[in-house]
Amino acid sequence: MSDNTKPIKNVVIRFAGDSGDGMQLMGDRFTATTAMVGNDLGTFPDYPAEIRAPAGSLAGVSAFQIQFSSQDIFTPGDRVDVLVVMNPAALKMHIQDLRPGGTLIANKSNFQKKNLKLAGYETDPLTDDSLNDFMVLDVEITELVTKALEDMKLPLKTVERTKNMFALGLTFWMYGRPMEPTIKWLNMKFKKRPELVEANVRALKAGNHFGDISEVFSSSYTVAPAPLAKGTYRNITGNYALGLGLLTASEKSGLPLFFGGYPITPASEILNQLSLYRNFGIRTFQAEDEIASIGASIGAAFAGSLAVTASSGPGIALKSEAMGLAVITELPLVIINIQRAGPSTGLPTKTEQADLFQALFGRNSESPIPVISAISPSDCYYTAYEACRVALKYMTPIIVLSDAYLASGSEPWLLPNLSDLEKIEVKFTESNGETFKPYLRDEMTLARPWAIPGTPGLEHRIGGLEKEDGSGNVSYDPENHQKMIELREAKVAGITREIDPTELYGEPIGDLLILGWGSTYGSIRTAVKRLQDEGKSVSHAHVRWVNPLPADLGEIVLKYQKILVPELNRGQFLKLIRAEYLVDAKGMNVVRGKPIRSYRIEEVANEMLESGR
Amino acid sequence: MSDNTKPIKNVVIRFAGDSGDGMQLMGDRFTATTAMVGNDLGTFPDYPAEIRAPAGSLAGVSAFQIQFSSQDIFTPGDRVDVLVVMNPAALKMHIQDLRPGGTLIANKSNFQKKNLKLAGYETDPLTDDSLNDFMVLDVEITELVTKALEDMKLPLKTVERTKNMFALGLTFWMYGRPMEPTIKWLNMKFKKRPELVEANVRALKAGNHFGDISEVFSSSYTVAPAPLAKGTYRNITGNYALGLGLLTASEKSGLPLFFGGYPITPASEILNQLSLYRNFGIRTFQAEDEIASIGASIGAAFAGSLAVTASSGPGIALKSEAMGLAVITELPLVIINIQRAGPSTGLPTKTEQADLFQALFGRNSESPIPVISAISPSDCYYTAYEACRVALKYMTPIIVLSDAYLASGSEPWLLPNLSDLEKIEVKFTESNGETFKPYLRDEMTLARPWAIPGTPGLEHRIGGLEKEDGSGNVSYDPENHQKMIELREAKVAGITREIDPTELYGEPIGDLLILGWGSTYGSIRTAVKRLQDEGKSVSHAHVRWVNPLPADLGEIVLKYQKILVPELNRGQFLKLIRAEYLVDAKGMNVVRGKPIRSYRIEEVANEMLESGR
Amino acid sequence: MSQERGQKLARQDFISNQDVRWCPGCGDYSILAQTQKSLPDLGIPRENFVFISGIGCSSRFPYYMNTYGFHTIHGRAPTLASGVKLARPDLSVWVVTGDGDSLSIGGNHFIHVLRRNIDLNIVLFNNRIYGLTKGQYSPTSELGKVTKSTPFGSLDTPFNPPAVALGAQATFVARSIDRYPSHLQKMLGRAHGHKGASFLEVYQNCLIFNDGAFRLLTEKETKGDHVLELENGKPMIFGKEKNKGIRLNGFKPEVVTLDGDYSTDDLLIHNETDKNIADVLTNFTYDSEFPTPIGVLFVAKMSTYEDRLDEQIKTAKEQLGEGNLEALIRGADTWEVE
Amino acid sequence: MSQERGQKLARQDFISNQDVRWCPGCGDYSILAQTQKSLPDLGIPRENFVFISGIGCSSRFPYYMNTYGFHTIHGRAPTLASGVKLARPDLSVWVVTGDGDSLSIGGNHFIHVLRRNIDLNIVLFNNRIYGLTKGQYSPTSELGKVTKSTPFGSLDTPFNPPAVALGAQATFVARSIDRYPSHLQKMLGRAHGHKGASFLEVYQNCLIFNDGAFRLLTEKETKGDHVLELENGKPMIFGKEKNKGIRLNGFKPEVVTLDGDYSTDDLLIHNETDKNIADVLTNFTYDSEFPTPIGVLFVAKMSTYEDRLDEQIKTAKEQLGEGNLEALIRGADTWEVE
Ligand SMILES: Cc1ncc(C[n+]2csc(CCOP(=O)(O)OP(=O)(O)O)c2C)c(N)n1
Ligand SMILES: Cc1ncc(C[n+]2csc(CCOP(=O)(O)OP(=O)(O)O)c2C)c(N)n1
Ligand code: SF4
Ligand code: SF4
Ligand SMILES: [Mg+2]
Ligand SMILES: [Mg+2]
Repeated sequence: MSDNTKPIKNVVIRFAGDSGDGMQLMGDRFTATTAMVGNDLGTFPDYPAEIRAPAGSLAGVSAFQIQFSSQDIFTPGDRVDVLVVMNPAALKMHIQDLRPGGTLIANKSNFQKKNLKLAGYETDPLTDDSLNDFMVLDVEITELVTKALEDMKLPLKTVERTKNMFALGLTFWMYGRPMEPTIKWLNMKFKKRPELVEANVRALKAGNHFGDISEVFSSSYTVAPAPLAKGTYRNITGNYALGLGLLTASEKSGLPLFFGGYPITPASEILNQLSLYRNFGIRTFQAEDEIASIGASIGAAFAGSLAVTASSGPGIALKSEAMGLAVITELPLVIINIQRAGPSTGLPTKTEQADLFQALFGRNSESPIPVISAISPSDCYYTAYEACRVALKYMTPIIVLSDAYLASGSEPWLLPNLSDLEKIEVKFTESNGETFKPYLRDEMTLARPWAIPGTPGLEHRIGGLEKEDGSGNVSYDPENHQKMIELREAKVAGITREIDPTELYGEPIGDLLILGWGSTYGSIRTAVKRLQDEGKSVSHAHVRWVNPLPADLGEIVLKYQKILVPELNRGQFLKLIRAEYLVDAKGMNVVRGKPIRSYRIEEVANEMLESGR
Repeated sequence: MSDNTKPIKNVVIRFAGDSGDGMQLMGDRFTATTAMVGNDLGTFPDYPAEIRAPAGSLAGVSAFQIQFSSQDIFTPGDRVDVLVVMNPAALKMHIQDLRPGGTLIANKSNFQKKNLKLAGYETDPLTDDSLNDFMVLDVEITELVTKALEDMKLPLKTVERTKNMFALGLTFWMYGRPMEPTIKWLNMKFKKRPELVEANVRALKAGNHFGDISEVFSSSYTVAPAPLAKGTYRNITGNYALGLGLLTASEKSGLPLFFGGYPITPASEILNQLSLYRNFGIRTFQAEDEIASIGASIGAAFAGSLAVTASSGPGIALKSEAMGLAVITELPLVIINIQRAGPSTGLPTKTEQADLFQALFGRNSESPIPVISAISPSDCYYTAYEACRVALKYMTPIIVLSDAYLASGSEPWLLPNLSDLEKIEVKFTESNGETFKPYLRDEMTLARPWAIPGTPGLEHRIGGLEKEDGSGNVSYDPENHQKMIELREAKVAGITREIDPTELYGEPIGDLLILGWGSTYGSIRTAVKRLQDEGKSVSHAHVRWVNPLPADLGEIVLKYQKILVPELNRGQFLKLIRAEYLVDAKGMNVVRGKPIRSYRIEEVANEMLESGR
Repeated sequence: MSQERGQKLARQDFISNQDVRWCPGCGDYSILAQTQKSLPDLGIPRENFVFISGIGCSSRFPYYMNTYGFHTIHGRAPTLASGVKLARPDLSVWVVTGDGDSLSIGGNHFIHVLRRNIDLNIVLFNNRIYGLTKGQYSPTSELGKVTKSTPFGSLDTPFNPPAVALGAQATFVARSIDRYPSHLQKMLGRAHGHKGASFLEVYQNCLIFNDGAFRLLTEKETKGDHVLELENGKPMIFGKEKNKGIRLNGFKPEVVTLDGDYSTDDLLIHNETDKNIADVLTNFTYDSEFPTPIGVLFVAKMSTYEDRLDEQIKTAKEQLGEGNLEALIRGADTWEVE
Repeated sequence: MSQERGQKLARQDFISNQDVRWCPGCGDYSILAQTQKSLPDLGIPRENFVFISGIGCSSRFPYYMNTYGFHTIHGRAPTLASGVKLARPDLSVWVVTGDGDSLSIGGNHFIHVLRRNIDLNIVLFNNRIYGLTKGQYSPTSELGKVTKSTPFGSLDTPFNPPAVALGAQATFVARSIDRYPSHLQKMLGRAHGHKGASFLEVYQNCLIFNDGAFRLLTEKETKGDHVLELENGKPMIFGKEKNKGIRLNGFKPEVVTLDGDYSTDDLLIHNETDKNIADVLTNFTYDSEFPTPIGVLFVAKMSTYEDRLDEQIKTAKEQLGEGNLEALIRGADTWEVE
């Protein structure tokens, strides 16, 4: 390793290559190592909708981005400092995100005619001066690994597959990262194939040495550990955290978890993950479709399970009729929507926050359901837990909103202390000898009793027809209908009492409030931090609960001259805020299938601050 | 007929009895006669969800209300002047709507112990003084018809079935209505069963004579013809008008009508009606479910039909995924929702306007669909026609909102002059030899071309994945996605150019604006008329288009001190108005499964006018 | 499962306090009565019964049963019932559904629940019409049926419910008729007794919208010649005078008269467990020249989904140990910040 | 229908300008190629072909065909195709679907479209896995299948697609294999030739998530003994050395060797129109001891839904006269206001 190293605060690297090039794996390894050296970090994979599009094609490009820092950070970053591309298609798809002056590392071996043509290049960009804005390092990676493994007599394909390790070794060198964890991991992964361990380790080291000996880099960099809170950390993605949150709620409530699912990107992983937990007694059920999966979940809830179903927008649409049934029967049910870009099938692997209105209003008639959103990958854990807790306490279906970005993005997570989590108390009703009234309510929460089949003396019938208050018998009485509609509404509105006071980042009075919900948290926080550093009077408020809204939000929004609501949709939360508080909030509405970029938020905020009113 | 008759402006009668008592038929006949004597009128049937609940039970009560007038009226009325009840259950269910001093006609023969008990009466209300507020006329109808038909030797059941004709004859007498039309109709209906004609005519006349000879009524009344516009009229219900509107659009556009349906109350009648029109070449298709019915309709639209699908709230929920497909493929499709009270199965035969948000937002992601609502039974005709016209002109799915009240309510309808209807021009694209671009747009409407299978040279593929602007090829490009989302939004927003300036009933500036949409039109208009008569500064604006909103609405709402938005939901339109125009409009939110009562609107309006600000 | 509390239950115990709201004379009344009569004999505590229905006249059924009940949404009863049974395999779960509910909108759930062989008892009230929506044709209505939505006659070939069920790998298929009370009770008992998904089709008369749909099977004069009551191990005899039978001619079934030419020995012997016989019997539809078979058409032994699931959980716990949440949350790669 | 414009079409005419995006080596490529090769022979102008699919790897198919196409939503292709065909019976409408698309979420539409006998050609790419969502088990995966969503093995008995189809009154049921190009072409032609709903199951290899699912049928060494190629009117012979056959023992099929004991004459003769033979053949699944039949399992003559609809419209016009809108709007009861 060169001893000419410079300290640096913050780096964004993106790896991009063919789906077959192992970019996700490379990203994972870089992330694991980065976490271990104590940086704060955020990651975001970006893969194509096709399983494995033809090699070298634009459609087949897969990418992984990581930001790491010696400071507290909130996103995988917007503008890329270092872009590693394994072929021309990857260059074509990603070069526009590399900041001027940024470093481009390209696998020159793959820039032959055929691949250039597949990517739509007429001339070789590595030689035609079109990349003058960047620091370009073109490396014959294929040749270099071939040489490194020459004596091993491995099949060509196997040799080719080690290219990502070479690139990884090179980036490790650039930031002074240790190779040992990766070597250890390779030994585990290929336990039964020592020749693959050997090949990959050699490639890794070759890349690392290449950094050292090549003249191109005048220096490597160090990114010091970030001042994170004390404790044990792991790196975690949003979907995985969500699964753990559900499992935790099951353990803490003592209720068996029933998960009714049907595969759909980007929610499938939750089904995949939970089905691994058979030894926890988890019952996952891959149903014939989304309707069956929510139907089975409602049935399981009726029977006394902690019932959960998950999907993405189009699948949630299919569940909407059954959600109404859960509303009127007032059963606890957690409905998770990992949002993706639409409309219709849309861009199934891309992110968006545009199912907010669907969550709030996507059912016939007045069907109030509480809606909670996760704000970061690790927050998915707490959001899932909180959703279970509230659903059980209030006897209500609840919707959890996450999205493709949170689902596969990752960040370091300070492991929770399970005993610190708020308790979940569940009591099934038992007979007191009197006629059972399934719609008598708890005075505070307005929850109805949970009386599960198998309990003697509580035999009763529920269903989708309007119920008489108290008895739960079918009722067509006009006044009763009005009353029940208001009761269901009041029950959900009462959940405000579960919501912590809104945290304000910045002064409680000021020129501009940037107000967000869900996954834009990191981008907004990054932007606001920078704006505040520049001395601007800007604050950030972020809600996790979209329904009900926090009780204090109405007062907060009135304290600022202007309000900006950035969202990955066309202004849905914005409309709520305007209707609720009659404030002339402005939207920033980005629907590019990608997380919102914090520098764009800065730009818009600055424009608003400058423009008179 | 007594010659002691008094003129009177306005009457509301309600007939109520067992489902088996023929109340709907009686209502129909009264309506037909009333129409022919030239009154303006409005009717509203109210029947139970059960097909035929046990005789005498509360659940089995069926009712029919009619308001008729020598003036222009807009609803079937709120407070009942004359209530005819055939049994105790009917009395129990409806007495609270009879105005103090109103007339109650009861079939005393049915007030025996058993029926009283079924209705939950401990003592006989006809004799226990509990009806002192009303003018009670108890008639032994069963005995009277038995006597009238004595010599015919008919089975008891047949005799019993003529009770409604007796009651009809009596009410005819009260308002000096002719019996001939009914006699003619009976002759037609029972062409092959002369003994039934005879029996019913006798019962009708017996009732009529009873009015004449009994001492109870000191006088009968006349309601003079209303000053309606010149022309030919018929009486029509909303659902039937809707069917005719669709058929008219098919004829005027020259496109074959394809209707994909699945039965559901209160939308089934549209399927039933259109399937009668085989000789018009109409293709109705009763699919296996709502998803299949919209799927088939989208297919038919792709193939060049005028495609329509209809359902009610729960069925619309099931269609929501496919609606997204219609949005992204930009095919013309008319989606009709005859709203009913919810949530879930709710009160399936009762009315509500609570699917507005479902119509606007009940899909994943940003899926803008124009929404038009019908404001009266006869307006359903024009609304259906307009929806077809706009869907075809803009190449877009469109949602038509009606509801259970409009569906089965009726009013006189001035027959349309077909040549006055706005033209529908449809042009299928043909090949010009160049590569066909299915997403090139018309500059004004932003509509894409309609290129139907079977056209040489236009072979192309569409689908649910995001499309490239112009070519329509699948595109994952972030900027293209943003652009397409904005284009789809702009296309729908552009439909404002099809909307007539908002008609204001009252002064354009004032203390209070009552703003409504859809089926509340009549109730609001009635209330506002009375308020204006009292000299109050109140105006009425009513929108048919909910998306987009009329371009002039923003200016209108600013001209009033206060705004009241009455709706049969918990404030959905209200929320839109508040978000859109930032005005502190107030809601009046009635969810009783019945039309809103105009006197309640008056009360709320007066409260608002009186309260300071 | 056995009766856990003292005294034996009676029919009365299964009658709920809700007024029954079917049309007077509807066939549903009999099915309700037979069910209420049968349940006490099953030896299961009342609180362990759950009746789950979709939407339709027939689907109002749970309201009238004094057990746990769920009147769900159109077509989806099998999904809710699956959830109940998978969560609580100890309960006796019944699905009550109509021909529209189960075979039109609910067709997919119907075939999937059969395929999975979840231990539910599915009772389909087949009146060959949509009752609750006032008389449109259903997927079991005969071709050319004139109804509210098909004034010129329907255009689709009907489903044959047992054929659909067998095509979907059903392990128990039976049929009965509303007007055959003791047969119906027997079949309800058989359905319950079968471990796995049981499918019982009950012909039911809707006297308002499709009166007499099964007249031939219920009227005194015709029923003898039109009903074939199956009994396992017995030859297939029917007829007013018990003088007709079913014989196989190669693959082809035919109706023969037991005169000189044919005797009982020539007749096909019913074997409930023979899939081929079941296939033959399903082709005897009400609209065909054959008598309509009632009784158990087919039954097969097969483990249930919920047992396989329980087994899998047990094995996982044995092999991996009871799940440890703390360890799982830690995962493999952690680091400390001091 | 016949070629309306001058020159005969060629395979090239059916290749669209879109890059094919399946995994290199996916069985879908062959099905695409065989389809593009078969269509020119059908004598239909290119603009009259419509390919409609759901969602899945297989459902990307229409993008690659230079015809009209519609890539719809998951499971719903049969519904859109029904709408197209009912609106325009002159078009040749094809449904392309996967095992998940058609038999999981789309199961209900699948059985209903078969029952109605709308003249569609349904080609089901059965790879016994969910490809596009990255490897969960499907309703055709074998019991105990280890996949992403069933790490301890799946718990459900699979559907047998031809059995489901026959249970739903299908009038044409056939099977082929991605790796049998000429057989596949022949079957595509037969499916097209059948007037009514045709169901063609094509075994397709997903080399990423379920590689070798049909290995026994496609590998040189094994395929002879494991594939039974059906030919109408011919005895059921198979085997590497063409020395095995299927014989019926009463109702029960058995595999026999054509040595001294049995000769060709003892074998079952395939008769496409015999429903009983079809029932027997559907029980020969890939997971059973029998060879897998490919070819046309069953075909029946039956009028189509759209023909019945057209007929009904024609009759209504004849009997009631062409509809008169003005008269209809007037109705029976009108009155004048002067
Ligand atoms: C999603 C949805 N679609 C349609 C309906 C309307 N609907 C209620 S019952 C029914 C059909 C009932 O027929 P069947 O299952 O045969 O029951 P039956 O009334 O004949 O007993 C329909 C279409 C509904 N309630 N929900
Ligand atoms: C409503 C909905 N649910 C789920 C999905 C996710 N999904 C896409 S394809 C697929 C399964 C595809 O399997 P199959 O039909 O066998 O096709 P293959 O990819 O194997 O060809 C699923 C579940 C979706 N797109 N839409
Ligand atoms: S409509 Fe028919 S099925 Fe429904 S309750 Fe009445 S008779 Fe029974
Ligand atoms: S995942 Fe499987 S089915 Fe899909 S394209 Fe790849 S090989 Fe084919
Ligand atoms: Mg039915
Ligand atoms: Mg598949």
